Amino acid sequence: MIKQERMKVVDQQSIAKHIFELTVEGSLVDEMAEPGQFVHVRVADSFEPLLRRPISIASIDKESKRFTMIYRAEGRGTQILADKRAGDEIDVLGPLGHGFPVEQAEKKAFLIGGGIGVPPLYELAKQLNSRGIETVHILGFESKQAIFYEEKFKALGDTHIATVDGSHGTEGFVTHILNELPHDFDTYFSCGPTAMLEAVQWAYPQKRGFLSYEQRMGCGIGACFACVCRTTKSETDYIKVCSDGPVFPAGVVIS
Amino acid sequence: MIKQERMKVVDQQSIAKHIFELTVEGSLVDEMAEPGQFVHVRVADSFEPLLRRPISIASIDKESKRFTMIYRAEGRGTQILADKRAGDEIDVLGPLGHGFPVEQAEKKAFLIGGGIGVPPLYELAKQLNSRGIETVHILGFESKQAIFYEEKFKALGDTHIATVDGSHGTEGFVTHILNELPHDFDTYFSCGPTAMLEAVQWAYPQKRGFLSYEQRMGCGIGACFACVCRTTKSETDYIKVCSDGPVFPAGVVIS
Amino acid sequence: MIDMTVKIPGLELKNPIMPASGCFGFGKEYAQLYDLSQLGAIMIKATTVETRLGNPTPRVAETSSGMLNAIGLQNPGLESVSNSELPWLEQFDVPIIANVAGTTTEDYVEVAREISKATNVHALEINISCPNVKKGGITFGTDPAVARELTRAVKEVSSVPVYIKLSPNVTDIVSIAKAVEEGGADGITMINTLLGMRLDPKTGRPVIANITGGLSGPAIKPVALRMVYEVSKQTQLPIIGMGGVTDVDDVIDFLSAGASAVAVGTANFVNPFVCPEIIGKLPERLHELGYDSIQELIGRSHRL
Amino acid sequence: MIDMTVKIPGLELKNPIMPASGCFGFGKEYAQLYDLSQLGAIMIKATTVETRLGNPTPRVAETSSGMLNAIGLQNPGLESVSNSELPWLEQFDVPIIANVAGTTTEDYVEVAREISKATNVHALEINISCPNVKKGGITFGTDPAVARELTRAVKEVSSVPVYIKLSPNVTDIVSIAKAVEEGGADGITMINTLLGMRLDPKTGRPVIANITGGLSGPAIKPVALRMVYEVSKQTQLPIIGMGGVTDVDDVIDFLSAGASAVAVGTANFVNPFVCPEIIGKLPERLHELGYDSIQELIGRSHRL
Ligand SMILES: Cc1cc2nc3c(=O)[nH]c(=O)nc-3n(C[C@H](O)[C@H](O)[C@H](O)COP(=O)(O)OP(=O)(O)OC[C@H]3O[C@@H](n4cnc5c(N)ncnc54)[C@H](O)[C@@H]3O)c2cc1C
Ligand SMILES: Cc1cc2nc3c(=O)[nH]c(=O)nc-3n(C[C@H](O)[C@H](O)[C@H](O)COP(=O)(O)OP(=O)(O)OC[C@H]3O[C@@H](n4cnc5c(N)ncnc54)[C@H](O)[C@@H]3O)c2cc1C
Ligand SMILES: Cc1cc2nc3c(=O)[nH]c(=O)nc-3n(C[C@H](O)[C@H](O)[C@H](O)COP(=O)(O)O)c2cc1C
Ligand SMILES: Cc1cc2nc3c(=O)[nH]c(=O)nc-3n(C[C@H](O)[C@H](O)[C@H](O)COP(=O)(O)O)c2cc1C
Ligand code: FES
Ligand code: FES
Repeated sequence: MIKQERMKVVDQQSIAKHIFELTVEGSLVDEMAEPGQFVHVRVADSFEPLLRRPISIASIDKESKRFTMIYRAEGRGTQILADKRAGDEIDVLGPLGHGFPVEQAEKKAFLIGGGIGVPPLYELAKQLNSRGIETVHILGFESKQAIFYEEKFKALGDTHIATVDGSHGTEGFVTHILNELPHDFDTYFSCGPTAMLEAVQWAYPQKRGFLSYEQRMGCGIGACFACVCRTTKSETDYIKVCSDGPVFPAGVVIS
Repeated sequence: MIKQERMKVVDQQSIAKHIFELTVEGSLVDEMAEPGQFVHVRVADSFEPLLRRPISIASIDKESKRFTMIYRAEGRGTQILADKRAGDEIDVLGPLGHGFPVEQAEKKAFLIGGGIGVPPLYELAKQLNSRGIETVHILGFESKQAIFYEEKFKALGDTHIATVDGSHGTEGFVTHILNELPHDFDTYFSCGPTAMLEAVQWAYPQKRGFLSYEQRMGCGIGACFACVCRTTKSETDYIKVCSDGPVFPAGVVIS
Repeated sequence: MIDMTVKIPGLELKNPIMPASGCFGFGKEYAQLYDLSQLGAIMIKATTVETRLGNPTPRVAETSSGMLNAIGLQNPGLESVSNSELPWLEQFDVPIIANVAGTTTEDYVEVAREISKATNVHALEINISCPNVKKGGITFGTDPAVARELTRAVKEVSSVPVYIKLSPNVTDIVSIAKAVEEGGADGITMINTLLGMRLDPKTGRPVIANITGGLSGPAIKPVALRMVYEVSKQTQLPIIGMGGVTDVDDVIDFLSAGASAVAVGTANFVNPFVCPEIIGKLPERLHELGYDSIQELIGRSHRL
Repeated sequence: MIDMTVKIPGLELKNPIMPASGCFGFGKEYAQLYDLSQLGAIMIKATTVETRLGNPTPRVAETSSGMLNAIGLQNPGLESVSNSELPWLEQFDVPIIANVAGTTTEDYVEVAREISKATNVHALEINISCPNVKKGGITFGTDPAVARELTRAVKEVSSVPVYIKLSPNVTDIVSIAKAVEEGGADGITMINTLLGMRLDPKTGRPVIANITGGLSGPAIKPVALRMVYEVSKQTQLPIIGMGGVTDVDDVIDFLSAGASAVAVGTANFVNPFVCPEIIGKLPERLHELGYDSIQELIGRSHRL
């Protein structure tokens, strides 16, 4: 069920250039299930900034009723978020949307992420591993300074890193790595910039894949029609990223 | 000279019902001179709330480069101000306006204040006392819970308190006390609600008096014409409370 | 006991609070969060004759204390609204105000005729003011004569009272209000969004794909309040006021200015529970202010 | 080196930044804070034939990300401005844009004729859009024909180029812009404030003594930007843009939308150093964006 809760900030860390890891606690965590779902965060009690910010759930700890978000503090709202300290409260609406269908993977899955699309793949990797699925992580970042969670992913499976400037791992995009890897997986899951999602679908036309999309949002729950995309189904068909997604099977969304 | 400075919060205390005492530090204090001057405070870096809040200088400590404001946290801006803690910074513009002319008092002065008009009288009392002027303080508050600085004023001279609900001191308004006191002073200084200023002028038509006025402000420095009052001088004469005042001789301002 | 009820043409409201059109879909999403029967009414998303896909994305952008939207009247079309959305809403004890949009008078007439037959539709809100459609919409709301004729045409076919939703993007909103009054409108809803724009300073490109969008939220409240005040002073029509309402005191302001009821739009996105929260706080706030009923408060600013 | 200069009729600006009329008095107060010669220009407070006392107080009220004002054109009158304020400003190396207001065409003509003779007045800004005066002012700005004739009359007597300041409280701002273009205007300044209102929820009374006031500040920026974009697309006149500018990226936005220079109003109250701060930041920001001059940036949103 979707809840709105003033959650307690437990920890906030700067983990890479402009990247923060924020852990909060509250009973809303009881409602969380699928990796790839997101929350809609109100960063201040003021109406400036007005809108909530959609942030993916990066990892869930049901026992301690905590979950973690990883975000880039770039614009006005996320910068305010980055000022929160342990003990502060933030207003969280969630969990929202439909996440990655972990039950679709059979033996081995590719998890392909770019930049701030990487965070939801971490909870996904954890859940897949606990189901006995082997995960391979192909992660793209701007530069060495922007990389986060490399060790954490490595602990869960093979991890390949690409950086645009070549300062760490393969130089270029995740697709450069994909070209080198055997297609020995049954399912892929991907989250990142739209161009990356396009490239990944292009690379594996025969595979079962699931992609997480981004759109500017208003309500975050399906009521305002801000976040729609057309689909391949028909001329008049469309989906809402916030409530029908953000995760969709490959080949469905026209982005 | 008027300066704009991000000043450091040294201390914030709740000293009466909804009343806070805020001490800040910075080199802007070097510019402060007259009691009755005020500062224009920006309570947040956001543009919501947009405008600065005018707050009187309640006491000045040149040596430690600190000054104190006493304010009622009632509306949106002052409530945000009340959340500031030692170590935070606030944006202060000041000192602004013209204060009480301490040199006009000869031997004995009445200081008559109401509610949040009381704070500037404290620095005034200190300065008058240090010039060897005897000060009598007649202070009005809503109720016992709203009283502040009673002991501090007592330490500087005779102090009479009125409360509207009679929960402490004389029941009623400061004018009830004034009616009982001998007119054995040469100069009075007053700050408080407009109705009180009117009543005080009415009570002492023959005395030299100086009154501090309030008006809604835009710029706080004399440029926007938000805070004008007409004067008794002519049909077309007017003053600006922020830059010509807030303190004016009795009989000048039409409020 | 504080009397929270409001009676205006077609609507016996248990309280004066309702979500504004386009900010609440057809109720399904918010029904996951709370019981919609608490609401005074629901203004559903604009309905057009045909299914509409609306504008390309991005469709929303944030501004200081506000947001721009250019959804472009996306909706499943008259048939689907009549056969599926409205029947679904019947499970709640809440009157529906159907928002009607179109490109031609015939469009409006067709939607109004059909949708007003639904049992739970107690009033129509004729959206002559949507800034996000290229044809029709906007001119209907800016020319008094055109607005009057459209009102007449819709009144002729509607089975329920007709409220006209005014655009704030006009020189003289009172003249439009008077025109729709002449045309036979039963009430007015106001205001729709102000036409605005945001650019990306990095690229110079408009953030909204449609270039311009409608500005809503707290930023526009002063304009909305002024217009409600003017129109309520100069016409006899009941007004459902809106524009930047986020809390109970905003509702007090709109009622004081002359609105009989108040709609909440953008604030639903910030706090999805805003409508029931305001409804919960209203009786106590009225009591504090010394009023026993909503009715007493309506238009008090004109009586001072 | 980034070329910060802008050349528009009558004005050779060292940079495109100037304080907006009414938010900077006649410069004296801000001159205590910094050297006014840094500014691109100064738009001084509206000047009328006679001394004006303006409206009763309260004259300002805060709103979400904005403020309302109803100063009401208070100013010392033409004689005093000509004999005392303008000569005092001569000590600074900065062109003055004199804001001209009035109630009748004759008023405008008289002020324009006289004030345009001052050596440091390089342009006039004809305020046909002040929402806070009861007669005259507002209608001049809302009727294209009236605006055109006023422009003609003022052009005839002015010794310097004439900019007309447009009101945003109109259905079709482009039609007004085109009308003043026909009337011979040398440029446009826009926007003035949006008409708004605030009530005290405790009492239901308007906070502003004048009941309504003009809304300014960040809240109105989306509306201002949209209007500048539209007018710059449909007329040839240079535009000095304004409305909610608070930082360097706001300036970038207005230039991108088609303004040749940018005025800063309300933000001076929030940060009295805002103009020199923006001027300081502009060259670096231009450099970051890959531009060598202000000129290149102007209107880039239309060229995408
Ligand atoms: C389903 C979903 C999950 C996301 N998960 C993450 C995550 O885990 N970590 C992370 O860093 N980012 C994530 N994002 C992107 C994140 O929402 C934006 O980076 C953030 O909203 C930008 O806010 P701001 O205050 O920094 O920027 P501003 O420029 O102040 O934002 C202005 C407005 O634009 C919206 N906006 C700006 N950029 C984006 C964007 N890329 N996507 C959607 N809206 C945007 C904001 O929400 C806001 O409404 C996610 C987006 C979506 C849709
Ligand atoms: C020269 C001067 C000195 C002052 N000194 C003090 C002081 O020492 N201590 C103190 O508690 N108060 C003082 N005040 C009053 C103080 O400025 C207001 O209480 C405060 O601005 C209210 O802000 P808010 O955020 O609580 O209210 P809001 O309702 O959020 O204020 C909205 C707007 O109205 C203005 N406003 C509201 N009330 C007043 C008022 N009474 N006077 C002027 N503007 C107002 C605010 O500045 C703001 O622009 C002084 C006022 C003036 C003019
Ligand atoms: C995302 C969005 C969609 C809207 N869609 C409609 C609509 O379909 N029909 C309509 O009449 N008004 C529509 N509006 C306008 C609102 O109903 C309301 O008039 C306006 O937003 C002002 O109120 P607010 O400030 O409370 O949002 C929409 C507003 C928003 C923000
Ligand atoms: C207090 C105040 C006084 C103003 N006085 C005038 C004026 O005398 N003449 C005029 O043309 N505009 C006047 N304006 C309008 C501004 O020049 C400007 O057009 C408007 O405020 C929008 O810009 P901003 O959002 O940067 O303030 C005034 C604005 C304010 C806030
Ligand atoms: S954000 Fe409102 S429908 Fe998706
Ligand atoms: S507040 Fe601007 S002149 Fe006094």
